Amino acid sequence: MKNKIITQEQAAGLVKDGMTVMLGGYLGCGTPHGIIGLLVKNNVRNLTVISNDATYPGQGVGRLFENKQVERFIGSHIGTNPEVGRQMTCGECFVDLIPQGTLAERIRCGGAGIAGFLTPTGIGTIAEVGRQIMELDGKKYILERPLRADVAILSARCADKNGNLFFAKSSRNFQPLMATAADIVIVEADEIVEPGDIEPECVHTPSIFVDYITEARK
Amino acid sequence: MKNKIITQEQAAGLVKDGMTVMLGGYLGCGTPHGIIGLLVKNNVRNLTVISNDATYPGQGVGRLFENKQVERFIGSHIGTNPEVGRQMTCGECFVDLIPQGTLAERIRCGGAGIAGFLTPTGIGTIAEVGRQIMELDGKKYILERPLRADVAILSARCADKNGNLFFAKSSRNFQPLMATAADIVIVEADEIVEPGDIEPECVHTPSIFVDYITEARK
Amino acid sequence: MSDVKTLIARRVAKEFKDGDVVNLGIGLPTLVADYIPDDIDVTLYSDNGCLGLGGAAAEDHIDPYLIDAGGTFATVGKNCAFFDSALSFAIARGGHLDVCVLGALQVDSNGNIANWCVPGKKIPGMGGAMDLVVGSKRVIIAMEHTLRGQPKLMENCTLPLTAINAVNRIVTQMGVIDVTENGFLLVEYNPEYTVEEIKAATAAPLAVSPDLKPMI
Amino acid sequence: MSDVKTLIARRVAKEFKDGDVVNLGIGLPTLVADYIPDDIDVTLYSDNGCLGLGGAAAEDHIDPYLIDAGGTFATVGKNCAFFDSALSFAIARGGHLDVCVLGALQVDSNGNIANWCVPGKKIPGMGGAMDLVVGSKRVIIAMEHTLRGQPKLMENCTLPLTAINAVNRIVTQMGVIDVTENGFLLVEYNPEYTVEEIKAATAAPLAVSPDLKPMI
Repeated sequence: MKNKIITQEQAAGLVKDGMTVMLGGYLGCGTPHGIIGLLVKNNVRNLTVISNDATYPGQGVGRLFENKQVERFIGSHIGTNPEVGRQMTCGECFVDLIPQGTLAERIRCGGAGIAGFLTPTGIGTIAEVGRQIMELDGKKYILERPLRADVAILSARCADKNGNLFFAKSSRNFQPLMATAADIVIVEADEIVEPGDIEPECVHTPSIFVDYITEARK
Repeated sequence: MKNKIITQEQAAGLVKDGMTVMLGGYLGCGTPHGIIGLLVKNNVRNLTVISNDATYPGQGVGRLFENKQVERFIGSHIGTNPEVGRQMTCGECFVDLIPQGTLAERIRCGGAGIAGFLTPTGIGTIAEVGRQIMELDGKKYILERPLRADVAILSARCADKNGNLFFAKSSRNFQPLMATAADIVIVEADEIVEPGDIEPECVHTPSIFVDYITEARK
Repeated sequence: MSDVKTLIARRVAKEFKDGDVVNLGIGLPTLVADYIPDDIDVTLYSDNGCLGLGGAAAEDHIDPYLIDAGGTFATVGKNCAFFDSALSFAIARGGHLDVCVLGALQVDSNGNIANWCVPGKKIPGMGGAMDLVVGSKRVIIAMEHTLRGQPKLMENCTLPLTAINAVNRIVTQMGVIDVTENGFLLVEYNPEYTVEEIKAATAAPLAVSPDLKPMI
Repeated sequence: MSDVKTLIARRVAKEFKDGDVVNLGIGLPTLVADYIPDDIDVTLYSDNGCLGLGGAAAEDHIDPYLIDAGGTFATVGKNCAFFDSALSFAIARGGHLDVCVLGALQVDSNGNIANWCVPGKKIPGMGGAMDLVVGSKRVIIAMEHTLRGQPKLMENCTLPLTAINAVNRIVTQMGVIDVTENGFLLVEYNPEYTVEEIKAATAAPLAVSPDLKPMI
């Protein structure tokens, strides 16, 4: 099997100016903190970031905002990071807020070859804006379209050398979905283990979705 | 916590004439053989059965056909059971053949509150018949609708007493999806274990989806 | 002030039945967990992908892999399962939550709710609220009756909506109000207030149930 | 006859690159697994929810929880993972399979394929074939060139289709035929046959590549 293990610097080097990047994590839990630190250092610009939230000032996804690297943010929540609200209000960063379940499902569809889905979520709200509405059996639904990225950067508790992933507790969140929906998938693993060490029934993301593995710094 | 453990006879007794029943399994692997045997014994009639395939003569889902209990079958494959082909040809049983991925996704949507999805699968084939076709960005897709059932009957390697489920190897198949998409969910478990015995990260179906648990006969 | 929150949280906790699967929103609704009766089992759902969390972690027992939906470090409960965000919102949107308890900025007599945004002031994002409110079998709003003297129960919400026709019941420190086809209906009142006072604090018609009872 | 199948399976196995994720259909395509070169790693996908199965189980080592997509009792391979049918078809439909090898009843010069049904005779159902053929990056048909003397490479399929514009390459005992924008193109031939014989066994125009080579 092709060696997928690279350094954190090599991993961060795969992200170029203007790319669309999915970042795993929910309020910093399951966020690839090491690679994000190097993206700040590399100072890649004009990123479109897809992630559930903007975490907290000085942490995780938030650091990319502070360094003004994010041109557009697609997520469900920015309330924990005032700097992002400021950039949105000033027009420095375009923020596309969408319901969390719709965000998850759009990413899933992006990886599953599904061109759209009909959700009742957001009917009668601004989530309708710019969307096609369909009526079926007398009920209204929003037609939502898939989301994909150039690169997804994830944080896993364990990766085996082939790239099978295991996410601990609530750090799983959007990560198995993002693993399916990007052209390049990079995993920052807290531990790299031997093939077979993760039970085949307990693999959360099969190795075929993972392109590169890098070990998290302790 | 409410006691969910019942006998196989009580479990089978929940299925009434005319019901729509989802049955777990793929070619007999992950099929609730014990409860199906009792459905044959109880001779419930006019069932709509949703299951991937019709397995083999004398086995699993196949037994319900041999006893002429199936009025309508919704699945992806009947080729392994000639009796089903015969009943379809004679008009004794209505068989709705749909692509396996579409079947899986329709059941998933039935459990996820999604009213429809757009798939490229089946465009230009008889899978289009009776479906709405939508064109997006110059490509055609079939709008598929969710599937739900009155009862889902599953077979799990382990259930804990609260109803958290673990499916061994390839016996998982459609079962976690069906667990979300039926009004009553019954599990035939090869082993009933204590709460906590299944690692919380390795639970394939959380307990909230499971209404009743019965132990498989050895 | 904290007495008001306790009163509301205590009353909401009485809404649950044995076996219910419940979402408690951030803020006041989180307090409800402390008042769930011991004789019933309620499974708490967290939209970040957990069922059955066991409450906040002690400071010296923090597990960096485990937070609740509000970002607080949490613990594994006695009936716990973890899953991804797709299944998490299949649970929320798909009707698998028996009760969803949320705070609100405004609720109106059509059951419309606004709880995620104050334009020009605070736009934190809707997070999971829109899915939760649309999908849960029962939506209960736990909030103070007014905000700085301004009514929060309206004829029509003026803030951006979270969902339409979604709210079943509102619990405030003044009473319990159901949202019916004919608008707000007061079903329980806090004896510290008169019905007239409750009506005065409500910016929409408030019918009074013939079975009106003191708040339990 | 089994020599013919071996010839086809051997040739198809040369299509794979190191790291490919591959689906092998029931029947002839399954034989391809035996000829994958030792110096490349190929991960086999099974639509019943497995990656990396290790081949058929010995009769005295049957695990009732483990079958392959064709129902044969199977074994756990060295890079194995199990998942549900929703993820299984996210893999198939979502473009995560590098190569899908299937048999066919008919293939036509538009890349249309018919492989699931003979009306009035045999209607087994499409199983996972429609998703696999639509979603895989490359679709290779492994089949005998004719069936009882009747051509299977057609100008237009006459049997119910599995998918339109889906097939990239066809491998038969007579040669290797690509489906191009201009129809069938013979790129390799089996030296046991003349190009004229191959054309005669094909019910559609068959262009010949300027780089035509003997079958490798």
